Amino acid sequence: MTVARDAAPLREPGDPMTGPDPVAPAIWEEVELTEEDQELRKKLIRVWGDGPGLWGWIRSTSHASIGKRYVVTAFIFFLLGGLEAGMMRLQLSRPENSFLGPDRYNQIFTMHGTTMMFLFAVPVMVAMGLYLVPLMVGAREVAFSRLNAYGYWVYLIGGLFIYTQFFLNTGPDTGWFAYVPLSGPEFSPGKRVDTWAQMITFTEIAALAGATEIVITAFKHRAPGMSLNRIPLFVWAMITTSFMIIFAMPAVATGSQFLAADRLIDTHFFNHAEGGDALLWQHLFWFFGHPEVYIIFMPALGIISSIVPTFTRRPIFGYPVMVMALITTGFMSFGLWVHHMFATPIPQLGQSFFTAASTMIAIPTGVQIFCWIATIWAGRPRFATPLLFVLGFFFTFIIGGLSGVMIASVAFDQQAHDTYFIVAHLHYVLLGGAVMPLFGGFYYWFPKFTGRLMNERMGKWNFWLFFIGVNVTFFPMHILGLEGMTRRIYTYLPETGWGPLNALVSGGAVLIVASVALFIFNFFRSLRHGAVAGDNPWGADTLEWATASPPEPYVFLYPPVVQSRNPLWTEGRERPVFTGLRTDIRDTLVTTTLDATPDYRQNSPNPTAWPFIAALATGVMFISAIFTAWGLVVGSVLLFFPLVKWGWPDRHDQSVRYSGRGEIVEK
Amino acid sequence: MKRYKAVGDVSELPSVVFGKRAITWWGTLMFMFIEGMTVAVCAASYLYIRKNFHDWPPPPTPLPSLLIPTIGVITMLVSIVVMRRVQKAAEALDKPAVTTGLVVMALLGMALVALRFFDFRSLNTHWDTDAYGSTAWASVAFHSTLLFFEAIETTVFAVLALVGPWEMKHFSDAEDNAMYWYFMCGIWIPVYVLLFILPRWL
Amino acid sequence: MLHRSLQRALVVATCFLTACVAGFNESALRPEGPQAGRIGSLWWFMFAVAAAVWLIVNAFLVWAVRRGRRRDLPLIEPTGDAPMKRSVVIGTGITVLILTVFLVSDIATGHALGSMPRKDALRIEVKGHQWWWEVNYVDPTPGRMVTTANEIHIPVGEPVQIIGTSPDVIHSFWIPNLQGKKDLIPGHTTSTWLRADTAGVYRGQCAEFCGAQHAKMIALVIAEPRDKFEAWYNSQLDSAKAPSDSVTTRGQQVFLKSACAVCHTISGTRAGGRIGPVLSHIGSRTTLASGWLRNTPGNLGGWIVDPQGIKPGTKMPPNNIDPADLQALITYLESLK
Amino acid sequence: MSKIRFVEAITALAALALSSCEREDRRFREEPPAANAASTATLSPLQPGPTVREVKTHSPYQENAYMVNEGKALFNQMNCVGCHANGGGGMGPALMDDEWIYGNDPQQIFSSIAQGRPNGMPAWSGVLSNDQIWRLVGYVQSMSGQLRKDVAPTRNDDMFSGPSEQRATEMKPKKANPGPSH
Repeated sequence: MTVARDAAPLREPGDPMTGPDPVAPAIWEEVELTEEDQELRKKLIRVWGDGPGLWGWIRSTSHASIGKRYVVTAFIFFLLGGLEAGMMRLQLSRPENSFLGPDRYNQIFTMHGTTMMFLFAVPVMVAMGLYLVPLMVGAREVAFSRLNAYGYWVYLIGGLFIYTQFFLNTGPDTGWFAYVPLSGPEFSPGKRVDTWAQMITFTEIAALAGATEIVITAFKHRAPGMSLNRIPLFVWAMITTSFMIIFAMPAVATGSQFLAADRLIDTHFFNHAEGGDALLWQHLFWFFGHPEVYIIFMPALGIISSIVPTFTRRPIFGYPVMVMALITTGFMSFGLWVHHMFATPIPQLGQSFFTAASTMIAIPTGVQIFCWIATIWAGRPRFATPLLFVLGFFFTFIIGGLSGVMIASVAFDQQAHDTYFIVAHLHYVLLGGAVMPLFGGFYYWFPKFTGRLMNERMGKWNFWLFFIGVNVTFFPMHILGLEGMTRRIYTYLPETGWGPLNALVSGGAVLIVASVALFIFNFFRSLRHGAVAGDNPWGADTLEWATASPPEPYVFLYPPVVQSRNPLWTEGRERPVFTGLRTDIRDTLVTTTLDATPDYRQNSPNPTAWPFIAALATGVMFISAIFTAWGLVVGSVLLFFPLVKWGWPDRHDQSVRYSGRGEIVEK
Repeated sequence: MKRYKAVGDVSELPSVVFGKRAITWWGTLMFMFIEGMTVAVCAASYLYIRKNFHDWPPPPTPLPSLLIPTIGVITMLVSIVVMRRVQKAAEALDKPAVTTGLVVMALLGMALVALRFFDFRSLNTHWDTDAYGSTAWASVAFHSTLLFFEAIETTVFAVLALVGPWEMKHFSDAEDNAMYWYFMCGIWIPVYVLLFILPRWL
Repeated sequence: MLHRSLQRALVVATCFLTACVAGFNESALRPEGPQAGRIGSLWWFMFAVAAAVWLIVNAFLVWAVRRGRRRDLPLIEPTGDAPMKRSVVIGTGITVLILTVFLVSDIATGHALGSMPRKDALRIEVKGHQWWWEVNYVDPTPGRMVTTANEIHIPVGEPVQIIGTSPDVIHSFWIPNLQGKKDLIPGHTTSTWLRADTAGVYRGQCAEFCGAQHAKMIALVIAEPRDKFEAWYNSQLDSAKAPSDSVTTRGQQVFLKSACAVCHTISGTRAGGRIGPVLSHIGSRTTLASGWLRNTPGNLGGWIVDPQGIKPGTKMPPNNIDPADLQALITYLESLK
Repeated sequence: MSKIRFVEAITALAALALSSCEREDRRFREEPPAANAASTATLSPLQPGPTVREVKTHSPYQENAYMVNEGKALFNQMNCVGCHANGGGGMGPALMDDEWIYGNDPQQIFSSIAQGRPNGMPAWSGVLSNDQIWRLVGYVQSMSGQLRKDVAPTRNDDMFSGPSEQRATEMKPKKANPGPSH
């Protein structure tokens, strides 16, 4: 565990920070393993390691492997979604352009929205959570590791499915919101919308699986001593997000099944002539759709709350208020969905209620912003790339937040709704509010993921290109929207006067492309040539930095004990741990929900291919179901065996057996 | 260099616990939230559609029949009593009682699945008749997936108890299975009231 | 008034930014009616406050960052509380205050927008089709109902009620200079009010994605003085002009014999199709293809022959008409003033 | 052996993929196919002289879901419903059963629509383009379940009049039997 420490960018020669720190003298030091520790390490690697080769890769249920795969897959979808955005910008760069026809354009903008929301933003946040939450709470593994693997495979199959269909000209073309009746049976013949509806089912299952694991890992697998008021804010953000996923996603999953049924077996959920209602779809979709935005945004807040203390050298200011703000936002986000429907006939009183809720949700976010500024004010900021992205977040996200407060107004929204003003708003919120912190988080945790640091110089270029690109691309869209440019149009007349600004917008998009390209280059280069990071290159305070970079398969040699909110800053020269977990099986420690006192030992299951096979069966079931209802029956039968095998006791592991006479036999 | 300092030992902790100490209990709870939301969304859609009709059920659809669904509900209530005994037996680590109980529950589960097919018929409408039929069928259908899943899971547990390598943790799992069974039955009762009884007054 | 002049300056600035070609009146920032006016004021108010908030918050951020560059601060210390707590509480208080002011001004604006309805106002039913607007002027006397398409004439200075319906998918009716948008939803009837205070042609696009040609679904509102409006209205009540010479007679025959009459209506003739827009007075309209083309003989000919080239996916099929017939047909249609 | 299997599997997959391309294609601006279709149609194999071997002609849109759906829209817009109801028949013959008076071959259906038939079926060739008639042919085929399920249309947002074309069971056509039976 020797480390080239000079490479750590925070510790330039001559910097006062390299000197002894009176409060945390041992912040840069790593743990020296004794002979005994080395023995244990070897044993645990054998027990916790993924098997070798492709088969081992498929069987793996390790949260770190799955988490990394998840992040990379989501990032590939981000690139595809970006490619689609680029094609749209090319088409719109001048009036009456003929680069794309309406049919192609509509598929592309639908795929862009669908990809970014369902295949990138939510999965990437869940993936970050799945990788980091166990590390941050001091656990060796997520609560249900096989479910974790299953969730990833289902997500991958769903994503591959919709993209295969897209390349076969069967990409959905009715928008990521798929409003009926346009997406209904009469106006969308063929299988395009069915593909979309079923992709929803895939990604919902994956997100729900991820959310369940994150909640239970954070509730039950915390390190001893990590009582509720010591949980890192990122973990709080992921807990809140996961609960939002659990309560929001069923609405759209059910809605998309209604849509599929309308299209396949002649049900009438949305057929007004038989008593159905087009607005029912909008309610179901936005009851999910608005929390969805916060599902993407809240983990980003958690990332910021991780980066700010590390780079300002101060514990976050107002921790209890920050936690309350997250939880309040989570609750409130379920009371705003109707603000997407202000142009539909909704009773006046209802409108006022939803306006009030949509306006007031800005308060908890405002409080968090003030607390971060206070932390920065008290601290000593270091302008490494992660912090730059966070500062960029402030400048851009606040614009998006403020335009959000504006469009919470019913009156103003009736002008702005479904125009480029909204496009500007949502990209400011999602790119400024979620993607910038995500990039920051990526630079921040890259050393933990890979053991090497990303290049700082390129990181700064990456940031500035992105920052300028986002503003040049999206700020003019506010004006375009107010000047009457509606969303989702594939072309426009020169007389509208929208040409010059659209050209500028497309130019800005080029900067974003350059920035992302640079990021990819930096990623691959740093993977091989980056400076070796060591356990804790940034001198951060949370438990993930107490593991090796990248973490060993067993993650923590011993369950760590937490004595403060910033364990690595207060531990001194001795890292307190618990001993006594078994070394021959995948033993994990479960603690009580409130105080995190050790409660029992849970055996984490061994790697297995059954989740993968179950995911394949799930894929067969859902994909064939869009061609025939019998697909559901056949799929369920196919699914039965892998599911039973998945949960059936492992014959290699009979260490804890019941004798049959009311007593336990432990080997 | 730092070093590890052992401040406690966990080797004496149990490896199987019951109730909300267990992570499977929490897993079951999360699934209950998810499935509960799904059924709630179906019920909400049913009520939302109500405003588009003068009469409920819309003529000429007759009122839903009560006989079979009511038998189903009574069977569920009985099954809850049986399941309660399974749960107690599991907590007492009484393997023979758990086995018998699970076998009875598996049979009850299959009976409920069979009755469920007649529940659909008792709606006296079809999914493609009108939006009333669609939402009513959807509510029953989504709950049926819970019922099928739970019946199959209980059967698999019964088989495991009869032939499989029964481990300690399965007592805890059987207890969580009981909890999910209560939920599955408990959430059916409002659906039953909504679909089969309320149309008489709505 | 400072507020007004600032507003003017901003309008000029935005016009400059959009390189105002001045082709169309289509902007929420240049209101020509009371509703758009109220919303415009609300917007400028919120914009000003938001800009101030953005500047102040980021000024604090910059200050906080600069303070941290001081090297005399200890490396790691527990975050001190006292001064920051006060700032955060004050900041939160100001946030709540601003949001409440926004909320109140929104409700006030909403109230003002809702206070316009008048019983005897002109009522116009707008039906969104894929991808054109059917416009029916509702009149208690059946003989005085007027049906037209895509171009809505209204009298200046009078409130008009727009009743929105849709026979196919959801569309949204929006004339930015006059009023916010309202969705047209199958199975629902929606209503909105607008009033134009200046004569002029106001353009708006369908604002809810409605399929392949969502981009080419444009409505024009033509606001004109009462007398001009009356004249237009009465001319629309007349049957279509009968052909007056041999060319237009031939054009009419072509129309009636070919596929045109299956989908389009020309009053006073056998042509009674209800699938496409009514053409009884097509010559008096300024645009074709739901506002995408200027109404010129050349465009009309192109549209008849190759609608799928101009608006791929539109319901109108291509028509294989020989050149002389086509010429006659164009002349006939353009004569229907 | 396994190599051949592999090739077969790939070919099958490719065919599936291509069929989905065809199904989803939206050729808004295509030249009407088989422009002279009507004139070469054979009404029935029962003709003087040697028996004509039945050759199934290809309906250009029978694998294109969009065009078949457009045919359905035309079927309603042109008021075909007035006589044929929603396929159940009324003044005109039923279209969703297995009886084909003038033949079930796409070419024959085309002729029936284009040229009209005795006892009330008007000729549509002057009113509809060949392209539009072919769309109608595709739709008429779907009513008796002759098209693939993923191509046939589903219900409209209208009063429901029975299972949609996608759920129609395939009717094996009886031998064509021209005559004034109706």
